[in-house]
Amino acid sequence: MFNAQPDRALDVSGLGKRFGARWVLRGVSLDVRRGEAVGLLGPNGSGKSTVLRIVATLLRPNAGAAAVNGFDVVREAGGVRGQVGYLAHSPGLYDDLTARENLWFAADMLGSPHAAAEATLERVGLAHVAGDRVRGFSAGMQRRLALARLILRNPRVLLLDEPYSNLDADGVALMNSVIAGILRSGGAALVALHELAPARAMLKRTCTLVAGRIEAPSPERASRDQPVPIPGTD
Amino acid sequence: MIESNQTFIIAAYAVTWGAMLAYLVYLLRRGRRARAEYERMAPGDRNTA
Amino acid sequence: MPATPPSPHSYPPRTSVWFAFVSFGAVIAAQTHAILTSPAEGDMGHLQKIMYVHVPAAWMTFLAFFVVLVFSARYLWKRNENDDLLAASAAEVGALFNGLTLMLGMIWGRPAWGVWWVWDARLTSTLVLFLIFVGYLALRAFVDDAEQKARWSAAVGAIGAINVPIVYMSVTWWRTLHQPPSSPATLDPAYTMGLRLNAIALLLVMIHFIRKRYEIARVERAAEHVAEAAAMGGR
Amino acid sequence: MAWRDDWRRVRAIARKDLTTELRAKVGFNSVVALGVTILILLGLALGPDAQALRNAAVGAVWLATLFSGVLAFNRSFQVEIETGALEQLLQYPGPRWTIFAGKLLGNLLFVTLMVAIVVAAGIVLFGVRIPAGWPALLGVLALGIVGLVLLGTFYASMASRSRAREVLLPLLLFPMLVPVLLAATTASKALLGADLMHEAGAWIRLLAVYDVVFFIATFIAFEHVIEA
Repeated sequence: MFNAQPDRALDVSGLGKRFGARWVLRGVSLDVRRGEAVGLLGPNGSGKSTVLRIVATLLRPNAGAAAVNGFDVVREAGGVRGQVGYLAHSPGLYDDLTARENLWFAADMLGSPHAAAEATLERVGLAHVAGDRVRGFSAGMQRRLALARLILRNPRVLLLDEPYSNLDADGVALMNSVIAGILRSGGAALVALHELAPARAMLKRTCTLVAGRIEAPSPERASRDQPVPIPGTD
Repeated sequence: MIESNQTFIIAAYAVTWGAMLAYLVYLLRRGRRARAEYERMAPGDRNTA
Repeated sequence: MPATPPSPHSYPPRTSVWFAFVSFGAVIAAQTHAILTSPAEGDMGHLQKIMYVHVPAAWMTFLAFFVVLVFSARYLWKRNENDDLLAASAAEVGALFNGLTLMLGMIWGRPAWGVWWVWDARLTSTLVLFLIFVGYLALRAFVDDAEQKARWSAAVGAIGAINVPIVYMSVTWWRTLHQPPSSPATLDPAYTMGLRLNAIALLLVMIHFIRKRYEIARVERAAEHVAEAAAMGGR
Repeated sequence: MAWRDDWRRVRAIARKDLTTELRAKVGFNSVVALGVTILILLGLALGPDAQALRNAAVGAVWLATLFSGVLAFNRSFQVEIETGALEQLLQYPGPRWTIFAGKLLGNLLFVTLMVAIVVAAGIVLFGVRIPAGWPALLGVLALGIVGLVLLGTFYASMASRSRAREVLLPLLLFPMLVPVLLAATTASKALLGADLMHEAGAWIRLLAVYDVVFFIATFIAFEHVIEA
């Protein structure tokens, strides 16, 4: 249907979605190239989360189409699910299970060894609370555990919904290092954001979603001009 | 025995016709309301005679 | 880039009124013919005459459910919204005929067996079928998103229909000792003609009802889409 | 190779559900408590004559199982929906029937344990005399539970995500379970008696056919139901 150029990690064209009588997306088009992180700005209810959930094959669009590395989100949903890592607004963890059990469950579902789960627990700095139930975790700690689960998938395309919310300074650095790692290895990221600050370093460019449509994307040249070293990459 | 059967037979046919006519009226009313709603929404663009 | 997705839902053609007259006329003709020609059957007096409305109504119920099954399966396969609307229309009309069948069964049972309700195999199966219809219509009432409503009711409609023969078999076994269900085979030929004519006439009525209800559903859906497109347009 | 991955995912989901249940315990206890309460109410309503109770025992046990089962099925999806974990579950690679199979396995163990307790309570409260051929009774119970859990889990996957879940699940589930209720109760009564009519065998066959038919039908239909 649309020509999936090799460098296009994510290609969205004319996406429409309605809930009952309300159209939330009215023809959204955007693309993200490999090695690039694009910010998706916009007020609450502008449809940012809806775009991410359609690309993550969680929602079926009413109009238009989207593809991740050439896999159509509707017809080749299985293929897309192997490519993307979707960090939702709500952590989606099991409160009665411990951090380790949550990750081991994710590892089993992904078919990766439990050792990999232990390593990611280490990386997100939750090794010391691995045996505690998630019910007692702060929002920031739950966000880190959700990030650990995301890393386990080693996704090619990141779909991040307000990734920096509830994160302290270290958390923001950790999130940025994870994103940078994926970008360096040829992945891509679409990041839905309220305010730009924590992600400024990451984003190649941004586009703004207002009432279900993309406003004129921020001038390419402006955000490219300030080449910002990617902080804290080991 | 015959008289009481008579009433039940009449009752059966009355119920049958009652149900059929009631549903017909319901359809006509709902149809008119739906058409009026559509008319309000998109005046005159109905593509049929 | 299309500002507003085009409304794919054309405005349905209007079902002609003469079909209503034809179908209702056919029922009048079939009923009068059956009543005049049906011989009184022994002590049951003319009770058999209730058969001419009760049995066709039961047949129409099962036929309506079959339509729900076919178009539910088709929707799951093709995802064409009109199949969902037709299945829903058939379900509503089917529920109507089902309720009618039950009431007529009771009106026949009172003089014939002396009680309003008898756990007779066919009557009980029809009652269970009515509950399955109610479940289907309740699901449609409780789900808002049109696409999800269509998908879920298609699944429930198809699985409900698969259960109809099993329900019928289990209830019949459960009531093995009772009078075998009155299908044309067990009646003397004089009735079968009257029965068949009435069944055809009632079929015409059901077709009219389903077509009319389907047309209304499409008008309502078209209005919904126009409203959305207008709201979306935002010009 | 893929089959082993799918089976691992099914086990992982079932283990996760059961661990959550064992940790929380509130779910299982409340469902069993409801089952036994219904049984006691039926005993009070139908009693106290011993013979009447004995005749009603099978029906009472199955009704208690059905009503408390509905509570268990809705709960099995509740946790996932409230925490947003269902969206994560839908993100994992592999076919989506593994989610249904995992829930099925979890619910099967949950309901079997619950039914064991309800049946024990029923035997005591309703003064049921265990016949020699009790293994056949277990067979009927098992087939009935499979049918109940299959359709219960399937309909809960929709009802638990809609507005009036407490009303919708029973409305959808109970009419569909009529064959299970008739087969299970009639076969059990026959086996408790002397099965003079030898009808228990026919009913057991009907239950088996029912389970197979709806095993296939629910797995096929689930793909269409689970997607958002």
